[in-house]
Amino acid sequence: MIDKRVGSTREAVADIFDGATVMIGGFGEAGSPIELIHALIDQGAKGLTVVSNNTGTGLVGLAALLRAERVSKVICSFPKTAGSTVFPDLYRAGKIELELVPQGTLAERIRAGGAGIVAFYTPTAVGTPLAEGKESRVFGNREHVLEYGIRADFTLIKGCKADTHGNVLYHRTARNFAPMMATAATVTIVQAADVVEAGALDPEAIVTPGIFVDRVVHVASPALESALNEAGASYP
Amino acid sequence: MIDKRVGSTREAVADIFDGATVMIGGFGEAGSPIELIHALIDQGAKGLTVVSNNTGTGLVGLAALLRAERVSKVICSFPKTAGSTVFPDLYRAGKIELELVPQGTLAERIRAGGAGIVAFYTPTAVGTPLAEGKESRVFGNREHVLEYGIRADFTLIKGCKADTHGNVLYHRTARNFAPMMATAATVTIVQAADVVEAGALDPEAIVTPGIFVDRVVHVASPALESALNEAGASYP
Amino acid sequence: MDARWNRHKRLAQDIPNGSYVNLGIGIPELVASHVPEGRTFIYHTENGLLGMGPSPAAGESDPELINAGKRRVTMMPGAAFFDQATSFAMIRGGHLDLSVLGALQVAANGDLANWSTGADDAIPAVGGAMDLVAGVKRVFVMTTHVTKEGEPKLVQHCTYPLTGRGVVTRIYSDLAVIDVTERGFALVELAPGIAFDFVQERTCAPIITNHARK
Amino acid sequence: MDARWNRHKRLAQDIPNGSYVNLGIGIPELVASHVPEGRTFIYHTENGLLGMGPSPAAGESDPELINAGKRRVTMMPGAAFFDQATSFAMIRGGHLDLSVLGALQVAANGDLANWSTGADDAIPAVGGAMDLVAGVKRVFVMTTHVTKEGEPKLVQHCTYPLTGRGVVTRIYSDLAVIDVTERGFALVELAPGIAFDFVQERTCAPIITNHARK
Repeated sequence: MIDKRVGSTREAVADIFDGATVMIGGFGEAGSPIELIHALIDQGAKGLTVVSNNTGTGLVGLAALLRAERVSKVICSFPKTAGSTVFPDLYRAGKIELELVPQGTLAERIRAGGAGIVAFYTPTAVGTPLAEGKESRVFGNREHVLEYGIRADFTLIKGCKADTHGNVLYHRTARNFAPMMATAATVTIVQAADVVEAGALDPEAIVTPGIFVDRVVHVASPALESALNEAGASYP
Repeated sequence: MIDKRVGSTREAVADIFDGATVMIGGFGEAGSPIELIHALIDQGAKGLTVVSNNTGTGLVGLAALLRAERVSKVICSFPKTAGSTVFPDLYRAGKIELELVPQGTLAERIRAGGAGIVAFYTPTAVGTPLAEGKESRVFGNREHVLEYGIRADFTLIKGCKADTHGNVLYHRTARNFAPMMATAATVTIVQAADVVEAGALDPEAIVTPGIFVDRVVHVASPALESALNEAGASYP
Repeated sequence: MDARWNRHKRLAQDIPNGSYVNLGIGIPELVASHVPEGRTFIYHTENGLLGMGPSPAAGESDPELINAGKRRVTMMPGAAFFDQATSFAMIRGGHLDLSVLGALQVAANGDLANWSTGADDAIPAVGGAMDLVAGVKRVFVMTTHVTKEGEPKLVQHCTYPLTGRGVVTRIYSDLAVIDVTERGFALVELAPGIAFDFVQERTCAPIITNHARK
Repeated sequence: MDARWNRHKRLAQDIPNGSYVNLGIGIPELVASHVPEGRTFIYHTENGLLGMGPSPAAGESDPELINAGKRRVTMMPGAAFFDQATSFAMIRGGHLDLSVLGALQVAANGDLANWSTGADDAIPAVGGAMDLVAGVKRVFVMTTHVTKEGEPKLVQHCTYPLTGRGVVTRIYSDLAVIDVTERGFALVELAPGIAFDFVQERTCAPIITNHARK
């Protein structure tokens, strides 16, 4: 009998430690695991390195985690979405470190980390400031840059449906980074609006197989960043 | 209006040229696109390099292509399945070249070829004869070997369902190498038992998005290697 | 300038039927409104959707069906969702036929700068731009010919940080269509009512006019 | 030798509940018949299935639902299908808890040879063995202690081509359970009725007996 369910978001994130590297799914608000992020704010871990495509908007979710000054570094491709003020303010104040990575390289580095590929050569970013200081090499007359796999201690992602074995489905463009992030952390934590018994999902259609998932927590009606921001919410 | 259907397997493989590199899906008989392979035998192209996990059994499908002496080289992880006699005979007679690649490295090299990753470092095969002559490098106290992406001129794969845009679903363990091979060839040709209009497949469940597929041919009742071999069939 | 000519429409005419196209955030997105009669383009959005459709009707939007600009979109019949590794495999692996991007500067050698002015207080943010220019078969730039301040955007050498080296195929400005060739900028077409000298004066590199095109 | 002791059953006892396990083709597959009461193991087969079940009932087999040995299998509730890149991401990325493999030779330093005798007329074939030993957290070897010809399989140095260097965690033979430690082979347990000297005589490297295990 395998059952990866945990009773609450609080329980799910209880062991995230100071200084941990945490991958957080989402592209904009699509796929952002807001309830897990809020539980992490409550939990109090600090000095985190966060790997996420964006840095959140308004004063909720990822932006709220940054605003609480729990994050010392972000690894990110696009930290200045419209409506994003928390990160820019912290960055200009020198209170947060940024490792800027092209979006596709970020995705591939996370995938590599999860797949046991220590490093790879990509043509992306050659000749740009983001390749400066990196090892490069010419293959077939074209220059490539060496990029390294990334791994994390924890991954927080949002599925639309999960089963007790940890198999996960996503909703539309909420999928984005979650399938790779699920593979690249020591502990992968999924919040899902619907949690079903093993056997209820079509084995042909599963996006993240359960082997990559450690904990599943039921969040019946996940909040959306845009709705919270329109309501003027801030967390905590 | 986009419609990638072609009228016959013959038409689908008509432009495969002498000396082409051809990826062929399948793990054992599961996913082997027998009708496309037979059409390729009829078509007559020779001097082919075939990338496929196995080398076929009996005297049909992939084994028949080898037996017709159209293949000068195979890139393969396991060329000696039970019931495989054609490849061993050709190999011992020095009539075919073999590049033996560990199965996971083969999968990753094909994926890399399709994803624009020119090369990557993997721990697989370090210290074995399959790493001899390859560049290696230590990352984090562990030795890794540099492996290169593979690309092909053509890919032949078998889906269970495809739509007119080239989106493909597979049947169970027939999926195996097909999704990567679809990405790694200049021309990807899919045979499918069921071909439907665009819009009939669930966008969340598509395994191979149509961008990777060039031609779809309807093969209503695909043959299985085991059934053909039990019937004592040989091709042509 | 002839109001009937617009660069989005002009660009759309250069896209073959059945092309897989990624339209950059903002101005390039308008190309989707000018698809020539009888052609179908399939739109890719790098956050994980092939077969993107137009903006949703009022009340039918889904906050988790968005494009790379984080605006809500729809999907067309034949659409597929996928993760970021797959999405950028499409881009980096050369599967997309065309990327249409905006520009801060384009150099005569095809260098593109479109992600950062390099200003001290700027928040650096790159998204998928560097992946697109490195991987997509053809990169079209859609831009005004000069900045709001009147500074030329087509230059001999980019002064802003690069997005990619030698990546731009063709430029569609409000004044002209210009190819990037081995000999530098080459005129393809002037907007109606625009004189060549007017364009050359607003371009910081020579534009050749006798380039044989295929 | 006590017929009630068998190495499959013994090995199965060492697998924690909920483990993700890849059983090599042939003899290792028999472990699945000896799962201890109250435990569930999830079986991975590298050709693309997690949650593999036993052989199908007569008349219910699917030629495209097979395992890595190309034999027809079934699937359990919670199963998932995936492609080869994902399957080997599970393996290489360290997501599987255990791989059980056969062996031609195991050396005292954990080197494993199990894919080729290196004979001149052999058809080389490796499959996923090198990936499994490189990536899976623990590698158990299940083997007869000696070959049919009586040659020891546990040796000081492998003479056959290697599958991987220093990869074997523990060996389950018909005579004993033996760990691979920094000090070489270390006895964990003798099969009932088997004397230590009997095992040592059939092993081409010293077996220590005082190794403290966790």
